[in-house]
Amino acid sequence: MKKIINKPETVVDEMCEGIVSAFPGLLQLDAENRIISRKDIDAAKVNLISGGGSGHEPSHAGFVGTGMLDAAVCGDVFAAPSVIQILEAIKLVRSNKGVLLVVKNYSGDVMNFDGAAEMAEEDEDIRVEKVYVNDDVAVTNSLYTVGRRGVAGTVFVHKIAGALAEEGADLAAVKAMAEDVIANVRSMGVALTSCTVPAKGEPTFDITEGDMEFGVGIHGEPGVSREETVNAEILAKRITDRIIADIPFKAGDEVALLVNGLGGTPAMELFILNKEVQKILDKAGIGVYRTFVGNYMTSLDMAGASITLLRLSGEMKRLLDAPARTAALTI
Amino acid sequence: MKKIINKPETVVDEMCEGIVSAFPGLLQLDAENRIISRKDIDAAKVNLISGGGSGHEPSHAGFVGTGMLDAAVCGDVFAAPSVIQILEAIKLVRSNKGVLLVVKNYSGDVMNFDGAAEMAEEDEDIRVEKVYVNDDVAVTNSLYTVGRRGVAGTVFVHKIAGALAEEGADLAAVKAMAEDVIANVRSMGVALTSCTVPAKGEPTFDITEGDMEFGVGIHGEPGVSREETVNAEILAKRITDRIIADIPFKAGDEVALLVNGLGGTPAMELFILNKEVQKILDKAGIGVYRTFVGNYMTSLDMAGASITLLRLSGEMKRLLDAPARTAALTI
Amino acid sequence: MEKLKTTDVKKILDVMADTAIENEQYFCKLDAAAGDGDFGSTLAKGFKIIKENLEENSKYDIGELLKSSGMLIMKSCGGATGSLWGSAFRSAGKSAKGKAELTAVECREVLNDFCGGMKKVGGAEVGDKTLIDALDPAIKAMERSIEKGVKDIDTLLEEAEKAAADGAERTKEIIAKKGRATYLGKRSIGYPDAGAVAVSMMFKDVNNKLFRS
Amino acid sequence: MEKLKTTDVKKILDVMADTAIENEQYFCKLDAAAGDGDFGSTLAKGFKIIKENLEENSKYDIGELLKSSGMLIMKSCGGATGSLWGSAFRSAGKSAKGKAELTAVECREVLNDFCGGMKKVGGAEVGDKTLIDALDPAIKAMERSIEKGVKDIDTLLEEAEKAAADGAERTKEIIAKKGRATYLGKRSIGYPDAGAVAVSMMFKDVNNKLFRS
Ligand SMILES: Nc1ncnc2c1ncn2[C@@H]1O[C@H](COP(=O)(O)OP(=O)(O)O)[C@@H](O)[C@H]1O
Ligand SMILES: Nc1ncnc2c1ncn2[C@@H]1O[C@H](COP(=O)(O)OP(=O)(O)O)[C@@H](O)[C@H]1O
Ligand SMILES: [Mg+2]
Ligand SMILES: [Mg+2]
Ligand SMILES: [Mg+2]
Ligand SMILES: [Mg+2]
Repeated sequence: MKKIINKPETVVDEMCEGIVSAFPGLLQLDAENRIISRKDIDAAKVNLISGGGSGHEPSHAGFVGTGMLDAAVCGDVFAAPSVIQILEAIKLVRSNKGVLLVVKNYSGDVMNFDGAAEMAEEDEDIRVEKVYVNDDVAVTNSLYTVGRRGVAGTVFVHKIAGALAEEGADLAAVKAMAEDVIANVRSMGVALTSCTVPAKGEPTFDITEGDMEFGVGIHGEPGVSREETVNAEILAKRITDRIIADIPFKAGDEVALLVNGLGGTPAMELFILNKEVQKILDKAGIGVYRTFVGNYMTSLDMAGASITLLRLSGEMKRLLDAPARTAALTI
Repeated sequence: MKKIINKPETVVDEMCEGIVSAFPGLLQLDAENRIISRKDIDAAKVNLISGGGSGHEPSHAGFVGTGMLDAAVCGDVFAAPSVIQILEAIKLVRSNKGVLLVVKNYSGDVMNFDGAAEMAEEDEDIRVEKVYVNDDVAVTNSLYTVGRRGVAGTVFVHKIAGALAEEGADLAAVKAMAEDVIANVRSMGVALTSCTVPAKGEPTFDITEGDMEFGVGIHGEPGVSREETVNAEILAKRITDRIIADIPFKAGDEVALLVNGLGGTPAMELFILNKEVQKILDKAGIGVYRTFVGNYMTSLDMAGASITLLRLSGEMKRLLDAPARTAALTI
Repeated sequence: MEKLKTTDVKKILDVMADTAIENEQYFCKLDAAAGDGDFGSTLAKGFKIIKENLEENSKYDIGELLKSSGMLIMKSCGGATGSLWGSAFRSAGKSAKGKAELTAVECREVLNDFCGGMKKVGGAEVGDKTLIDALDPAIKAMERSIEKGVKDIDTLLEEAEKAAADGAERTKEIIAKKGRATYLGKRSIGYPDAGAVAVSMMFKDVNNKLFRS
Repeated sequence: MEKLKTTDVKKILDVMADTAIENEQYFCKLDAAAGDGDFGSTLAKGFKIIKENLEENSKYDIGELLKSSGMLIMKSCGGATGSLWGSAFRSAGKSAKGKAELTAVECREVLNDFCGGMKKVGGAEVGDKTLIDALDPAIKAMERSIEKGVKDIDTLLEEAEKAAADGAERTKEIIAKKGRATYLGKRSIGYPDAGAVAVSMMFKDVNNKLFRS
């Protein structure tokens, strides 16, 4: 394992410090509960909290700031934060208008966010709503009872619901918008290498030079199939076709596109992948309203990428373009 | 080699397309000469051109836009662009106020940019000035006759000189500001792994699990020494001390800090490194005015990082904070 | 043994903690095969804190002891594990509220509520390839023994251990329907569930170190 | 051979191109040892285009042929190589301006101006661990032969080849003072300079394929 860290046990705490010390004017840290929040918490607007396991940086702390999240709660690497951590975050950003939790749909995350929401409502009398992001089209097995998992599409929920909250909308409206985004966003990823969890010290899965994990998650869990590596054009086609078929996206739709790096893949490759995706969408008559290319939802040092499409309404376009001032995204 | 590409021969052309197609409102492409430029070229201001070998993305095309560069010229992977490419870029952004070339100090880059500047002045009658960025403190060998090389500090030149040009300053003033930044910026990097040049298909250098290349360049050229890997704290200390000693930076100085990833290192590690650097600067009484953490000047998929410090004047602070709208940096 | 005193429960928790701590890497490896490889770390983290707490708080009754263990897990552990085991311990704590000792029957009840706490939060049933596949059969086995008139806890736990081991072994053959292994679909076949193995090993270690000597 | 005609120069360029193209990977590897590993690719890219151009343009004299080769390199190749070889060919083109054939003496002059073009742009001298270390001694060797009265180009090139090979070999032992290998300091010792090896191999291949049969 080659990592710039001090020791595996403290990576999350030190990373939290590192994020906040880079943006001292914007962010503050509750170190005990690993909560990174806006310095200027506004109790007069709906406040958004997200979080989950660490290792997905810049998600979610990188999206805390004006027009996106109000707080991010950081779990251990790939493990949802605890009920108590989340509860403390809810208390921290409590607002007269209520709090919205943006949860990626994984058992661990759902259980802990639900538990915290329950306690916040019962014990603290805070209005809390939750949305569960489930944009990954990879897994379609019918045996599968917990629903799709949440991946890079989550960032669009932060951006669009966050912008609406910033404008002063009420909790019901912000939640409805978040759910609208969730209903219209789809993603899928591919890994060329495994990530290495610091505590484990070696790759989560073995993979040979000629293979890739297709439909991989963001926690180093293997994908839905192991396939031979293909070139960027074929890869883009395989992923994008699957995403397009899912909603389905249709000719005439306008979308936001996110070509997301999983941590170890450099910008050059993401831009090449973007070129291929744009070609496919163009051919399908799907208009790209705005494109994002970069590391938004990573899986530690994994080489690989995911593609996300969000079908946009007019209102969503407006909110996507609204100002945002965060560590990882400024608009 | 595991890369999301089509074929090694076309990576740069396809990447250029991929960048411009992601930002169609902001950027335009001269595909033949691999020039990425602002769509709204303004012949009434000093225009800035940078460029160099590809493989350093988002440098330099990612910094083309309002308040930074006006054009970026993309060479092959790790090879400076040709004289003719650069000449075409100069002609493209020609301006009444003149053109400034921001060149990283490498033999190949210097020769080609110089050659192009000469031709532009002689054959095209365009006023051209050049600055050579040489921020890397790694190599101090006295035998070394070509001067330091230019690395991540180049981004600060783009930002600060670009902001001044955007305000309408004249060529002499913009060049003087760029040189002022160059005189006050210092960097150094470390690699945990080699990068893999697509055309070569295998790592440029071999390196074992326990070793790192200290003082590495951004082209996969080996560093000044091979050392045992150390933890983030010691690594930060070793690099930062060397940078501080160089100008030297002193207690009371205010700096901009860039903790730069080399391509394969995820944000988590960069933030941990940042935490350590901040501690060291704090102890040395050096104030950090603004921090940047992320992939700004990469070396393909190399795992590793560099640290850059820029000693700021009041004017530089103002220009650093001035608006910028580019693919990779928005302020 | 016919009854468990508070000190016995403490010893049991201590052995469970050792199982979790000593097998951290092993449990991670099992989770990595079909999940994300962090189960061992989270479990060890929680039980380390429980273990520390055991020494500090000697005045608790069994109910408080279990409840406070649940609170500690809920605070320090995230992931599915934090929620599941936190809820389990808190349910068990409610079940043993105010008690300074447990009969064999009460022992099964507490364990049943422990399992109930997990089911409530996680919604898993037998066959979903989770730790329920080890825990539920173990409790059923205890129940059958009690119905046969068994009163000593040693025998009960002996039966529980066997059933848990069988249950854990059987998770190899099924497709996950809860937890991260779900996303693998059929690819989860062939690997046992990490949580079920951990439960089974805890029964074994408790018996070996506390009851079988 | 006492004179080189335009067609001979074309053949020489063609062989040089083959050397560059066939050894792309090898030259990259040499550059990787102390530089950044792209020398082979850039050189091959440039010479591929020169080679294509050879077929297309049959009406050039030697000067135009060399100059247009330089322009092609300058347009298509970047890196140190694009600038150095572009400048070299353009200087050589000036030197051979208007000529349809070259004597042995003119041949050395053209090569000397080729080398001068590189020196002008790159500023390197013998001992800096660059291709000058192969090229300069080769030209000196030709000069010595001419002083001794040698008139045939075969012998001249024979001497040049030997001197270039020795020069390239000697680059192993010196620390780079120009080019990317500079940054390695003492670590550049032990590896020959990629550019010098390429020059030396070009002499050898030209002799083997065109003069030594
Ligand atoms: N919904 C559930 N109900 C019961 N047990 C579960 C559930 N989901 C997961 N588990 C158990 O938890 C174990 C994984 O725990 P952990 O690694 O902490 O989860 P995650 O990494 O998904 O957050 C699994 O091996 C399984 O035994
Ligand atoms: N200033 C110089 N003068 C002469 N030759 C040089 C100079 N710099 C580099 N070279 C030669 O060029 C070769 C490297 O070329 P190339 O790989 O294209 O350069 P880079 O990658 O640095 O742009 C070296 O092996 C050396 O022979
Ligand atoms: Mg987990
Ligand atoms: Mg190069
Ligand atoms: Mg897990
Ligand atoms: Mg080179």
